[in-house]
Amino acid sequence: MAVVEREKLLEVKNLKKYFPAGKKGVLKAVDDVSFDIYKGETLGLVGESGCGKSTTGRTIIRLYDATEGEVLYEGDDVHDKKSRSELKKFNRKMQMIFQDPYASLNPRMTVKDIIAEGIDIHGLAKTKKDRENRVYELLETVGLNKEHANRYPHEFSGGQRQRIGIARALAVDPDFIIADEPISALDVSIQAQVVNLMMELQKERGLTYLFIAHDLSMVKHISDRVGVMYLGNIVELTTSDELYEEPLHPYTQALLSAIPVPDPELERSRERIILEGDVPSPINPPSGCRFRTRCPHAMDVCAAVKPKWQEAREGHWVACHLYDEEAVKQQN
Amino acid sequence: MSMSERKLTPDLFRPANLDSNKAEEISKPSLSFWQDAFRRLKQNKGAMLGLFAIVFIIIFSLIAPTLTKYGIDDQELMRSNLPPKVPGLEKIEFLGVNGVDIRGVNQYEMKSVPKDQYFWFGTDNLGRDQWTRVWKGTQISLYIAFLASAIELIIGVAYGGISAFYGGRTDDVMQRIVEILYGIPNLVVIILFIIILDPGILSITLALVITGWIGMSRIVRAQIISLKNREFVLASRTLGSTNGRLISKHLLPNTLGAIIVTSTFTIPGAIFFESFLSFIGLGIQPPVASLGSLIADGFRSIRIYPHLAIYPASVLCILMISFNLLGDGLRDALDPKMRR
Amino acid sequence: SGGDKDNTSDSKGGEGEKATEKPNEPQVLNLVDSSEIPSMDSSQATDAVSFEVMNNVFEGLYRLDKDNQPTEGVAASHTVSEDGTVYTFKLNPDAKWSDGSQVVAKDFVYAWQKALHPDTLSEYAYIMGPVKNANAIQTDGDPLYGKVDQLGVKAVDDTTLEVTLEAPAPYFLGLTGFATFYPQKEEYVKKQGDKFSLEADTMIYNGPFVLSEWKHNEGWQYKKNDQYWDKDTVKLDEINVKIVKDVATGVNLYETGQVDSVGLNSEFVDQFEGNEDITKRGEATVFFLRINQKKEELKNVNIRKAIDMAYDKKSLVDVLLNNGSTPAYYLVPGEFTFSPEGNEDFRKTNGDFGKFDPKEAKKLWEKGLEEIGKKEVSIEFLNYDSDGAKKDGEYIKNQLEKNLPGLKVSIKAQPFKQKLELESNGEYDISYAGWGPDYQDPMTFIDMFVTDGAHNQMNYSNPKYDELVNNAKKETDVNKRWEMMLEAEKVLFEDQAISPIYQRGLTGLRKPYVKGTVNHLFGADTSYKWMYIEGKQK
Amino acid sequence: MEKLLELDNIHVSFQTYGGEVKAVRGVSFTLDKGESLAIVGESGSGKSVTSKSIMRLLPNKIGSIKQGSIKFQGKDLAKASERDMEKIRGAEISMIFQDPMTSLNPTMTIGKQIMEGLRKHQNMSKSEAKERAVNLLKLVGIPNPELRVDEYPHQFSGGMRQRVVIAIALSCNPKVLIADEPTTALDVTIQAQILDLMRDLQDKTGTAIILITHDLGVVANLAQRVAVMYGGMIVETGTVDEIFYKPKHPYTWGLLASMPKLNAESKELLAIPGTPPDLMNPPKGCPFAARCPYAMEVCLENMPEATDVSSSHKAACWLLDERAPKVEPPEEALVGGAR
Amino acid sequence: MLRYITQRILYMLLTLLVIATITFFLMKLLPGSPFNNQDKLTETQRYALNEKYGLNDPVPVQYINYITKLAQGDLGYTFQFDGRTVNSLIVNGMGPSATVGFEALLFGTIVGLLLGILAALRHNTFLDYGAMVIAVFGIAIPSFVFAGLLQYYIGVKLEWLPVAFWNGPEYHILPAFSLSVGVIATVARFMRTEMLEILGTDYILMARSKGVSKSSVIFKHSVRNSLIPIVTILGPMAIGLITGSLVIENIFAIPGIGEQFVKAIQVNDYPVIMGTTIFYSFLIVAIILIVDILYGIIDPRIRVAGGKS
Ligand SMILES: Nc1ncnc2c1ncn2[C@@H]1O[C@H](COP(=O)(O)OP(=O)(O)OP(=O)(O)O)[C@@H](O)[C@H]1O
Ligand SMILES: Nc1ncnc2c1ncn2[C@@H]1O[C@H](COP(=O)(O)OP(=O)(O)OP(=O)(O)O)[C@@H](O)[C@H]1O
Ligand SMILES: [Mg+2]
Ligand SMILES: [Mg+2]
Repeated sequence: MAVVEREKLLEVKNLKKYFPAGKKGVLKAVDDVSFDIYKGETLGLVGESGCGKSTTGRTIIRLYDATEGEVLYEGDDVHDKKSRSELKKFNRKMQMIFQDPYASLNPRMTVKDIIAEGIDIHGLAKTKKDRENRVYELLETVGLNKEHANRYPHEFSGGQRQRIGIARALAVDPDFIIADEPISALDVSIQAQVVNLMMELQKERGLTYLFIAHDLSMVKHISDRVGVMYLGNIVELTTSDELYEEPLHPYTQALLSAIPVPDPELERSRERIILEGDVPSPINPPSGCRFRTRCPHAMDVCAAVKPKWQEAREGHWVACHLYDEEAVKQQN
Repeated sequence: MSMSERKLTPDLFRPANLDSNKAEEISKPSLSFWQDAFRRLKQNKGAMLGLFAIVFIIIFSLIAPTLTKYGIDDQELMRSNLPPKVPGLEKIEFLGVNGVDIRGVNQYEMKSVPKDQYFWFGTDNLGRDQWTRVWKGTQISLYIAFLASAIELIIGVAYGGISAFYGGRTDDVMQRIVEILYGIPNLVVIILFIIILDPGILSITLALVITGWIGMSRIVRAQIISLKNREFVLASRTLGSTNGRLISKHLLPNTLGAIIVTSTFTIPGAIFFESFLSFIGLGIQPPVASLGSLIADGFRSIRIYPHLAIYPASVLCILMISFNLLGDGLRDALDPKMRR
Repeated sequence: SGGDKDNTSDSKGGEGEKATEKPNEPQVLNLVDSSEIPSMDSSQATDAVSFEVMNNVFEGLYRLDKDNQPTEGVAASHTVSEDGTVYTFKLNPDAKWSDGSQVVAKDFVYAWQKALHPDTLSEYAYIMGPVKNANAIQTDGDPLYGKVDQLGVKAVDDTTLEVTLEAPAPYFLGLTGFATFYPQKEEYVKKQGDKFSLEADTMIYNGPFVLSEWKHNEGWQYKKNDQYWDKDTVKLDEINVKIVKDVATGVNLYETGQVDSVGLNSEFVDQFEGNEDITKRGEATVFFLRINQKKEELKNVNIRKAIDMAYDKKSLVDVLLNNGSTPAYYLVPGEFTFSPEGNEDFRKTNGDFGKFDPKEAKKLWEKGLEEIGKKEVSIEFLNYDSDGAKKDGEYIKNQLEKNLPGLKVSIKAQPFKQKLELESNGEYDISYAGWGPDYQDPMTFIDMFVTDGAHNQMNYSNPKYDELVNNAKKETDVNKRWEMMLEAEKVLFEDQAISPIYQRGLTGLRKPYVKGTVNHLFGADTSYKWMYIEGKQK
Repeated sequence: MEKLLELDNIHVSFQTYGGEVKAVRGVSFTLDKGESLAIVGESGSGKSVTSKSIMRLLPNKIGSIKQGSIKFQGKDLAKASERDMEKIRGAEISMIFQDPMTSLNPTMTIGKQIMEGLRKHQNMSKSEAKERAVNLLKLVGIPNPELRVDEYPHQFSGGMRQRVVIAIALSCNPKVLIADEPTTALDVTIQAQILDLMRDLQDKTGTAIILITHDLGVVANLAQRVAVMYGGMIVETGTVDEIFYKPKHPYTWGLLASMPKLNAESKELLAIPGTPPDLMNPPKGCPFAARCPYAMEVCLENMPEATDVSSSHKAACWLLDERAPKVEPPEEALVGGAR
Repeated sequence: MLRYITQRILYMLLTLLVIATITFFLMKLLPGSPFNNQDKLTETQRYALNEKYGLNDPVPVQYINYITKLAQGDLGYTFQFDGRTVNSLIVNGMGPSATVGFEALLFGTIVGLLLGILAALRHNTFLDYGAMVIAVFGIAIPSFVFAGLLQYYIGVKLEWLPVAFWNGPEYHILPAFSLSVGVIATVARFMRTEMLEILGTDYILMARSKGVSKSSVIFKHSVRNSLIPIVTILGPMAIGLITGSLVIENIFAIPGIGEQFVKAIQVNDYPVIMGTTIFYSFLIVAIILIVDILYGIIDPRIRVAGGKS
């Protein structure tokens, strides 16, 4: 894969997002994260609950103001945007799909008004008729029909609602969509509907996705590259095939082995790496490498030094002392 | 095999022509949140009864005073303290509306009231028609209650909304203020306030509002805080919504249920409190009367002229019960927890 | 409250005389009162409740008997100088404080001086006015201000007290039964310091009873005083008084037999109509409308007269008050003072000044309006905020507006003290007011409205009236004085300075076994000294 | 094998303000001693309702077992008295719920909550019960159990709470453990811990498990037999291998096909179009017919009956009828491709 | 926890200071003066009296004086009763008021809880409706009406209980009961809603699946958890009972503080009005603090954090 030639759409550089927590404490939800997203690709982001996936996504789209670091969209820093019109322009380029299909649609609005919200805000329709037609088009695009336009969200099933959420995002013709666990609240048989739709849309419109999930198999299915997050850090980032075949970081390895596969035979024979304990609190994260408290290969250096974010192989980034020759040497 | 199978003809085993769109069809009629809530409300017999009683009392309090020829302050000491007498029903003894008082004396005869004069709820000690006064009093009580809850609504919603929406420092400061206000006994504040302003409809209303909005503001604040980070609000923000749009399209409509329910409970609270103020002599000033002042007045002579307290007290009770029933029903119908 | 049911027309008298030996049943009386005792310091007290309690546990030189005449108290006798200004009292050596010590002349000197001393100035100090220099001593800026030793009172020896008056005052003897004139034992008062008179056991008594228990805000209990010089007359052993503010509660207690006497308001009077326990008695308190001549329209005498004539006082009294009050068309109450010669009621001599006559009222009103060149007048009616007064106000407003076309009355009801404040600032047009006597003489009413007088808060002024009052005060001839007072009242009503409403009466319930009730027209309401229980146990 | 639990034609309905919800419509299955049976299916297909019916924990007055029997060791639980059920619950049959965050009483210490069942069913004294509670905590791998028995649920992490719930369920050595989505609310790494633990414990105690889940991966990991539910009915049952490798029902195919496989290359997932049936007005015929790509006219009108595929494998589908055209499962539904 | 409480107490003092200030200046706005008894005072006398109570000083000086005294716990002298301190009035009146209030609260809460629990357990049955009808009536009937009826029927007609006064335990029953009606109604309704909610939670299902008996489920699991929100409404209700009992005190001739307060307002007894207000505020703030602490005791989840969010 000729990664180098591809055009960067989004660069995230040393992004940090801290939340105030109780008296004087800070919760380091995202702590120094850097990665790029190329035009037209899907970047998957996985990790356990609370590791900062959503926060990363929301900070990128400026729902949260970054504590530190920058997010460059086509070279412009998103967090610099000051004027309303600049912000508005940016809002059209980047959109988001949310996790909970029940909570992400305003129960007091009709589907038509929900989908047309972006059209209204950005004045994309000249007339009422025009607005209506665009809504119908979008409904058809996501596999619903126009009779649904005047209904209320609670009349729809989860999958249908998620499609409405996608239509809402598509209404402003974005180039880049952040999908924050768009399928984890859905039934297995429905998940495929949404994933297929998303992939189809990508093909048709050349969309770029940041796809957040904790279900590694689905992420692998849809993503070109996958980043693995642990407690506010990205620990590994590479193409999905490579990640699956040759995971480098012990956490990725454990994560992969923990995912149950719908294949009894395989399950019976699989060697599992069972991690001890739970994810530590992001308020007082462990020093050095944050994974060291659960890592089967933890060394002394892991507690002392934070591992570097380095390209262990071409296009395969990892933050682990095991792949840092100096550190390993030191250890020995 | 089984019986049913025999009836199956092989031609049934052809692939069925299923319209792929059919699966997405929704057969039920479309219902907005409010329609749905109303449907739920309609199922609640108590709430409907309450609603009906409230509407009835409101309308009746407007019509009723016009049904007699007596004004609210038409005094005539010659006919003071007459028991109720209703044309037609006076013949039926046990109804107690035949002009005979509790001592068994026909006061109408004794005070030689003209034969054609009927006082449906009797008269008070100034000889004023109690029927007119009760219904006018109902108007006043309702007026106070609605006014109080309207003002409370405005202040409470604005305060809670601003506090929650802006959050952070603003919220901190505003909540500290609320805590201090909460520490002042509201009965005391209200009484002091009324003394300073002179008792009267307006000062009673203002007094009720002074501390009354705190509850509303807390509820609105809690609602807005939880809504503020709901995904549909975030979605709207990513689309570039202004704060105004967020508030008017997303936050307020979703808070409305809680607001309505709270109001339904403040209205009876205000009516009740006004009657309490009347009882300690700080209520509505005569000759205007409210249900509360009528009860307070009538209660003093309940043993000899029970009609003076019983009628306004009954209207008050019915109102209170109705608002409570309606409030309960609305809460069930509008509570998002009951949905899904 | 209370009265004598057998003598409803003539509220004096009782049947105490013959029952001298103690009846052999428990002599316990149970009563209610409407308020806590505000003060038990005789030189500080200002209110009816305090006066009543003190009247029964303390005693002045004289006390009022059942005919409201002075009878021996601490003083056994007295002499008056020829010019009527020097009184020499001989004290009864048996008069004792409850600690056993004798009540001596200097106890009076101490108490009277205390009431006038700037540091302990009594709110009722003006009542000492007749005593020489009393007014000067309490007036800031006067050369005598604060010099209490200049007061006209002297302890000649333990049992002789000499009092000098400014001018002859025929009513002075009666005044000595008033609380402010009670004695206080300096030694004891000083010993108790701050705590004096705050609790039942921080005071000593010299009256027929002692306070054996005083639970603040709940009630108090009297016990017979064993040290009292006239203890043989006193028959009650114990009186329990509880504070009950709600009339209905009082009635309920009465019905269950827990109290022996209770006052009624009009609603309950109806209820107990025909009940044999009901008692009615008249009082010397008159209620009237002040008409404030600060207001341009009210300066017109026809308008004032029209107002007085335009409302039906009789109906108000009969239907609304319904408590034995009588409509008043005068200032000095009936059955209160009698002419020095012929013993004729002041009231009877002067008669009524006015009547209810809506037609005449309307005529006068229209005439008045014409004179001031107005078609409409709106006035503010300042009222008390008590339930009864509110009702009366509503009625008067209604009547006035009905009978005087073009008149608009707005009622402003205020708590007692606020109302008084507004009144003294002249911030009202008409106001509902009442006046009770401080001593048994018409002057206590007549001198109220002199120009710039403290109680003339309605900007009334008539030189003729002022002159009559001033002359009467100086006049030594009691008959002339009487005439002047009669004349002054007439002038007042020619001007229609006020619009009298009614003379208050009280209605209550009293158990038939309570005998010997003695009520007074001023100062303390009731004396328990002569009361007893008879026939409760049968 | 010895039959422990036998459900026969269970129907469960709920009375709601909109009408009667027929949540379970004729479910039958058996559970043998020491066996683990997985129930999979769409959300709302009646999995939880079935399990709650076994425990007789349906909401009072609203939900009721309309017909059918639930034989547990010969006794019909559907007709047992509440008193009898109290003796069976926790002692003979116990249950684990989906969400460890909400299934522990927040105001009671962990220890007390474990001890409750012990004291009731095994008449233990306080100290005995506490000792056992500590042991149980140790068994499910809670560090420092002596200290942690006296802590409250909020002081535990999600994974630990789920372990506590398991400890409670196992405290009285029940014969049947019903686990209703025991890991859905947990992260994969924690899920792995819990699944490991459950398998371990089953080996040790020989408890029969009914595992309810919609995650086929979990099923493959833990179950011996599988029942697939759809629209309030069991559409297919069989051993794990039969269900995963030789599925017969189109819904099972769809389910398997819509799961992305880590090792497969296929680019598009096979989605099942449409939405599950409305249980207020369930279709007359096969509940899946409306979404089934192979639906025949017979499917719309007639309810298919469970047909034996093998001695252990049954499916309710008209495609198994000899008159039906032969169809092969789609390629995507074949687990492991080659097999 | 200790730090938390100290902090809260400091905060409480600040609140009280603000309240004292507000009341003080409100008082200055009131028309009228305490000294114009029957109008018989002369100007000089009035001046002398004002001087005696420090009312001739400029307002800021009066304010400083007042606050300084207040800091020492001295609320000044009442104008109504000669030589008596506001402190003694409050101490005197507080006893009966607090006693009736507390008894009403206790009785009301217990009965309310029982009714609420019963209604929830017998949800949608006759019992449920019956309990709720009682509750609604309890809210709908003004307490003074109720008190008057009780006094007449139970006290006068049946003579079962004393009509009025404050002597022994039997004298507490009617007033406490009249006051508790509102409490019963409110608590019952809250409890019912809460119980219904709690009974539907997973942990109740979990408890039942352990085979825990019905009564255990109710009393060990549901009631305690339902109590948490009840505690929050009990705070304000306790305040309401103490401050709001003036009517009841009046009717039953109880020497309480509420009645004194109303009287003080009518006669411009500023020190008593202020003193009582500040005292009430103190109670409220203290009760809020107690509620928060109680909250922590009942609900271990906030025990560590201290205070609710
Ligand atoms: N608005 C917020 N305020 C305070 N803390 C927050 C906020 N949002 C998230 N956090 C905290 O930041 C951390 C990361 O949260 P985030 O939602 O990004 O995790 P996630 O990886 O998306 O988890 P999940 O899979 O559960 O969605 C968590 O500990 C969370 O509690
Ligand atoms: N208390 C209830 N009242 C009304 N309907 C109910 C109730 N409980 C369950 N249902 C209905 O019964 C049906 C089956 O529900 P059930 O909980 O068994 O589904 P499930 O298979 O467990 O789904 P999930 O995977 O979402 O847990 C659903 O349609 C549901 O709406
Ligand atoms: Mg997230
Ligand atoms: Mg379920």
